[in-house]
Amino acid sequence: MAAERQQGRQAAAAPDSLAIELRGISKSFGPVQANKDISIQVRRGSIHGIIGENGAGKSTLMSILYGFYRADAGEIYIGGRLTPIPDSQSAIRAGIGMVFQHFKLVQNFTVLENVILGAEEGRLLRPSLAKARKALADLAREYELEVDPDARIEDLSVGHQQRVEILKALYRQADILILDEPTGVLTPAEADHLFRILKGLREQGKTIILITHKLREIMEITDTVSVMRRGQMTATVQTAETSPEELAELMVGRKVLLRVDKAPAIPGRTVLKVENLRVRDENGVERLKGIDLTVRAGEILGIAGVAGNGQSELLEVLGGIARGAGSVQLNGVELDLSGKHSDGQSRRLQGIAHVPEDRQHLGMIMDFTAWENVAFGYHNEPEYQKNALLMDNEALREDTRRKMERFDVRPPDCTLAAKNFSGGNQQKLIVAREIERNPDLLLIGQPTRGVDIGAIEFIHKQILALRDAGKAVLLVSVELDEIMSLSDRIAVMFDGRIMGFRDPATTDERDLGLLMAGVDDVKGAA
Amino acid sequence: MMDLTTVLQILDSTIRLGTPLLLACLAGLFSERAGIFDIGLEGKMLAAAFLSAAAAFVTGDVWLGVAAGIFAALLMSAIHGLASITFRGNQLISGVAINFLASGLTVLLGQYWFALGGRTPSLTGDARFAPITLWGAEALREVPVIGPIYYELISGHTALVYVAVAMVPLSAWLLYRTRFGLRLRAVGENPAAVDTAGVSVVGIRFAAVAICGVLTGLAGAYLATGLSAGFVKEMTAGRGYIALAALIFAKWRPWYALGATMLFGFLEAISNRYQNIDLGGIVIPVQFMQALPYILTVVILAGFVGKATPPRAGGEPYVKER
Amino acid sequence: MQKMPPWADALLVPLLSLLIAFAISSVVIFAIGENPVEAMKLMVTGALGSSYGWGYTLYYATNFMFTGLAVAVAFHAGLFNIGGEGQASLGGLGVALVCLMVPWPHWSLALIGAVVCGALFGALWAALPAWLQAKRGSHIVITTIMFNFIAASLLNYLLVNMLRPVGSMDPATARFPAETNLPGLGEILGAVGIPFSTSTPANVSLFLALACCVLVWVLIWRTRLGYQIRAFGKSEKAAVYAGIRPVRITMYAMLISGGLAGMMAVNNVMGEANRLVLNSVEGAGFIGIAVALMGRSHPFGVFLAAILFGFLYQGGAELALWTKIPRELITVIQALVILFTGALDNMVRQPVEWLFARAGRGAK
Amino acid sequence: EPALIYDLGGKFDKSFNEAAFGGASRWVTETGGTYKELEMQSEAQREQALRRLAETGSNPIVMTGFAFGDVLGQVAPDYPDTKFVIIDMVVEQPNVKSVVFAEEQGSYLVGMLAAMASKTDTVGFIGGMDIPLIRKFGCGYAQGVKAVKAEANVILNMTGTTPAAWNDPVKGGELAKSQKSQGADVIYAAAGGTGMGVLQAAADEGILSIGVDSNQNHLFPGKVLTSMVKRVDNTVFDAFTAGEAVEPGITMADLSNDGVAYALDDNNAALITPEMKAAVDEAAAKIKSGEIKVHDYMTDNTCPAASF
Ligand SMILES: Nc1ncnc2c1ncn2[C@@H]1O[C@H](COP(=O)(O)OP(=O)(O)OP(=O)(O)O)[C@@H](O)[C@H]1O
Ligand SMILES: Nc1ncnc2c1ncn2[C@@H]1O[C@H](COP(=O)(O)OP(=O)(O)OP(=O)(O)O)[C@@H](O)[C@H]1O
Ligand SMILES: [Mg+2]
Ligand SMILES: [Mg+2]
Repeated sequence: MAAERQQGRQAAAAPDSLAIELRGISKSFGPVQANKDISIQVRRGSIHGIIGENGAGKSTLMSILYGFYRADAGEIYIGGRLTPIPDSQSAIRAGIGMVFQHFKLVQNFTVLENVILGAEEGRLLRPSLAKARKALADLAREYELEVDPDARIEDLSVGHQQRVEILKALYRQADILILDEPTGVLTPAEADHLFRILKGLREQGKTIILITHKLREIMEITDTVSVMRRGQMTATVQTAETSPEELAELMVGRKVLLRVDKAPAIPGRTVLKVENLRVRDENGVERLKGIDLTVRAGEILGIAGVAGNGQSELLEVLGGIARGAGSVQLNGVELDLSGKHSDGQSRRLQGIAHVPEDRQHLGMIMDFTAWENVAFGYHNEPEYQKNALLMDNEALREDTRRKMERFDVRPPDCTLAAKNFSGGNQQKLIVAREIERNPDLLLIGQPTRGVDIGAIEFIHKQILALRDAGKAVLLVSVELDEIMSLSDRIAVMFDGRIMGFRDPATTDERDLGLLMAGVDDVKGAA
Repeated sequence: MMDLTTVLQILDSTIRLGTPLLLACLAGLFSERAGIFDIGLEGKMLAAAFLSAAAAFVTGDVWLGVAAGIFAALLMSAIHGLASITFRGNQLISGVAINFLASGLTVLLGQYWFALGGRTPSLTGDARFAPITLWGAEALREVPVIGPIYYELISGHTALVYVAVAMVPLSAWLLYRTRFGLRLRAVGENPAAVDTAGVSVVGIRFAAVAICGVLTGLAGAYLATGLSAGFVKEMTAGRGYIALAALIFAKWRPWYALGATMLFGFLEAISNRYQNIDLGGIVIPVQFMQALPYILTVVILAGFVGKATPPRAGGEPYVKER
Repeated sequence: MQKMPPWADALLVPLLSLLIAFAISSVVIFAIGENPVEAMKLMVTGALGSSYGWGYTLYYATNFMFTGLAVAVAFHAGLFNIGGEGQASLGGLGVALVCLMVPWPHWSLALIGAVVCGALFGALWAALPAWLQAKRGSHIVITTIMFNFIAASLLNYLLVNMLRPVGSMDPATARFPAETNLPGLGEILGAVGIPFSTSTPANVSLFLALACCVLVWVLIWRTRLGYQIRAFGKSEKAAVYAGIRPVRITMYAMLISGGLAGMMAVNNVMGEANRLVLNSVEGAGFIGIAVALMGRSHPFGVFLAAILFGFLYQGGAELALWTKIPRELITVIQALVILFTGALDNMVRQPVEWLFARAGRGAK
Repeated sequence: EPALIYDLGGKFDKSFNEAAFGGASRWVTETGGTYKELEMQSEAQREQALRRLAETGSNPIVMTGFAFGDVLGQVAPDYPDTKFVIIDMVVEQPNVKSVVFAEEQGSYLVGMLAAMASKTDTVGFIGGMDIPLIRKFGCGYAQGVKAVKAEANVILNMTGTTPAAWNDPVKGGELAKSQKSQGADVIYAAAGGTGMGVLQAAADEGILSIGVDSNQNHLFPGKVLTSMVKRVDNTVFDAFTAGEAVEPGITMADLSNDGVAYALDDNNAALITPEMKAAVDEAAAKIKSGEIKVHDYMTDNTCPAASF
């Protein structure tokens, strides 16, 4: 096995060349064991990748290293010396810096204030600010990390905010830099820029730990890569000696299915017709800048793109959660996008079902029971009413039992609170609720995020079955594999626009990747 | 319409009545800027007023009274901190509980110690604050206009009034010019940022709650030993809530707090002095004047005039692990 | 899987909190030189030892049921309504107006009129804070506090300047006509042959309050509106996804909450005082918070907690009468109950959860 | 066993309610008896308090303050065997004794003293709750002032319109300071517990004050000109002594039966010159004889000497 091979070699390396060594780290959050007896070694001056599915425990492990969480058990060695890290202060002192998945910046402070926070010189601010201003200028020159030191964080783009986080770490003279999914929010160009910076840092002798889901990035920039699955470290390998296929297998625990078996689509009449759809967020920033698309009966339109390019907003405005401008027709009937009928209720009545991207916060109420969640959004349906006033809870429970059985939701107890089901089973419950309604149009976002392989196959089959029953499906996913294998047509979104449509049979990942980066092969730059 | 003496009289009264509001408002400012909502200002003030009067009476020394008042308010702050920081409870509920606790305990203990139905005996001599005549006030008194203003309005208040006014620049300096202030403001906006920067969120929040205790302690002590001479049941009479209103009115800023509390002090001074105000035909009832601070605050809250944004992490306990 | 069985959450934890609150109260009683056991005995006999005591206990409990339900309904919608005090006083205004202005032929009709009018006034007083919360994001806790004070000033003005009968010195309305006097609990029970003191203020409103407990239960757990209120209270974002309109639910929940608080006036203004006096609510709006917290926002819990607080109130009055312990002891107990069942809930809960977790592991 | 209920100002208001407490205490020391007492915390408790005492067999039940009038009218018929005594209000029931005072007469006398003691010819009056009863005090006072100095200025203020006005010393102090700035150098406080703030502020500001109900001269010796004493203590003492045999009906306590008086003791002896005393005593004699008629505001809600 690759894992054993690697471990043998690493143990032989001289201990002084190790920047970090973790031994037997375990951590539980209540009933969830996020890390189980994890050991890992990171060489000084290397870029070390960590990959793993959602919820595998990557962030937890790194947060323990940074002193944000305390491990239940285990030891941390920095530079070969046993270093207890009970809090972030100790981590900083040990030369560790971390850029979190969700940035830890004070929104209405300036860049400078954010940088000095916790690393001030003396009790007064003035000297600290002056010193930091100079230091930032130096760092900017050295690493191409320009930001306006007096800008407020809330006025900066995500990419710039990330620079501030890196600057924070460098200002504290971090030798070891941890980045948790830094590219999830970046455009490919920004990501390339980041990688240049990281390589520069490596040349300076700094050690970098990079968490990511993207195998391409791992292959491109890391020296070593560790794979986590379900709270455990499954392997550590040299990047040069592995392949994406091997990594995928290590991540998921078995061979990954590459394609879904599906019959060719038989598209019928146009179900959804979107013209010049525009959406602004609450800050007035335009998130959708004129979307045109159609989805026909019996077809799956897949929307690909880097997260944050407007896919969420598209689903939300079609699902009635957000308001927008432009024209959307369902079966030839104009939808109300900003008036009295632009809500989830009206959409459901019109025949749109919606599996949201964020199932825990949008799709269900964690404290509600399974049967209450099956009514969620459909609580006004006549079949769930006993009379004009009361709901028919018994009918609802019966219906839920049926759905749970059909979708193999485990445990099949409809009185259990949603939070007591695992992520995959929660998702099955939601998919059951929405698909069983037999909608004309299914909106489905990240259908298999954090869901195990078995459930992925099942959910994919259900989506295809709906398509084959002559319904229209709009699928949003950041997983290109999923998009490629399910869609009958692919639209790529970038910066609130659709860069182009592709036929999955004739396109490839490189082509889609360019579109996702905002580069159009045919027309040139967007 | 009004002559200078009347105006000065009302402004003088404004300063006296605005002072407890100012102290309490700054107290709330420190707490809420650190992300701890505090609707228990009223209770802390009340507890402080009681214990300061009791201690001042027993020892005969007003400064010992002030110390005791601060101690009482700190005790209440400790409960609030324990509930809302350590045990991550609901800060609003904790505040409500503190208000009731103070309201009940002051009378219970007061009755037990002094058997005067919850009030303390009247304070005399050194057991209460005497007005301070500022340097040169007597000499300047006869100078027209500035003389009376200096003598009546600026000079002749008790020590805590000057302490309260001095607290405004001090608070502004502390919040905006020091390391502690930076961290405190950050903790109210995004505690995770402070935590990951290697600073203890719990430590900063407790410090803020303690400052809040000291300031409400001063406010309560001023009520019992400066503004009046002894403790009377429920003597705060809603001032804690007015201070809270002033805090919103001031948008959580120290200098604005001075303005807001003095405005509300002015309204109280007016309604003390005039039962009804006749504005050329329209009679404004005193009850309207009394409700005006609350009405103004609702208007501000509604965001029709100068929207007030509270600290972002305010009211939320800082929870790392579920 | 579960951290703790539901019964522990619903019963054990509040009971423990209550126990701690009482233990500390006993220390306080002891500290002020009285005997806690004697005090407790006195409270029990005074509040529960006679039908007279029960009458007052139930009278107070009726008030607290209304305000407790009011707070509970708002809680379910994720809203903290501190405005029960103001809403109940406005309810009093509504009841007073309807009793004084309409020549009612019989108490039963007057009762209906008073219920409608009291609830309407209470709901109206909750409507503006609700609207500001829903539409403008103004924090409802602060606005309802402000509205309590505004209500006090408003009532003050009306009672002093408009409603006070000519020649009267106290700021109170005239007595309501005799036709509006509600039958007391003594009369009602007497009619069915149960002897009960007729000189207590407990009256037919008690049954109204009980009916409200049942109705609120049905509303919250059996109706679509209740479903939507609960969903909205758990997660506003998810509610929007489900097509539940935040503005509408906020308004409905607060109108119902304010209406319940306003209905309290049927008991104290119409049933007891027969006129509207200043500060007729006497803090019942705030006790509603303690009652709702204690009762875990469940109508049955609210019912039990209201009886408990009714007992505390009547017992406390007796204590003040027969001993040197001031009535404010009740305020202290109330504060401690709010503190331990509300703000310090985790302090009680965590050890219990830990014990259950250990027991669970031991069983395996 | 007799019982006593104090009004919202509280037992220790150093004024009206405390006078009643004084009477009860005197009765206890003289007879060795026991009595029950209750303090009102809010308007709404009055009825329960009355009923509870009646239920437990207290007799007679004495209550201080007009605010009990309405409730007593309801409760008294339910307990025909219990005797009730109400001070400051008339309740016409067969088992109720109502005691009212001629406050205008006492106020007239202290008004004369105030006018004589004033150097600025401006004197003040601070009332508690703005009700006819308190205006009666103010009106008598103003008449007394004008009787000595017809051109003197009388500043009249009321503390509030609700019972809270009986217990707001801070506001009392503020009003006193305001009256001082308007030139007043003697201020008469008829405001229950609020009066404490007035007396305190007057002492602080170096002007004179006049107490009310109880003899308040000792509170700030040498700073309180005199007190308008209402012998509430006697009323309570008499009622307690009579016990269940209290005579129902209306009793008027005035100068002639020493129901009201101005206070003279060691604490204010230096402030009252012999001439002042002579003038006042003469006026008192004339009032008793009917030669001087002090107008009672409550008879027609008007005042010849002041406008409210
Ligand atoms: N603060 C927390 N409290 C409770 N449970 C948590 C907490 N943080 C993480 N978890 C749980 O721990 C497990 C591991 O989470 P973690 O964030 O480390 O995963 P991850 O590998 O970083 O996933 P992702 O790729 O989605 O970022 C998950 O089941 C998660 O729900
Ligand atoms: N907040 C919680 N409260 C109670 N139980 C929980 C909670 N979160 C998770 N669990 C329990 O822990 C178990 C593991 O949950 P988790 O989400 O990590 O599952 P999983 O292994 O990721 O499964 P899946 O692949 O289906 O997502 C679940 O069976 C669930 O019952
Ligand atoms: Mg993560
Ligand atoms: Mg999972």
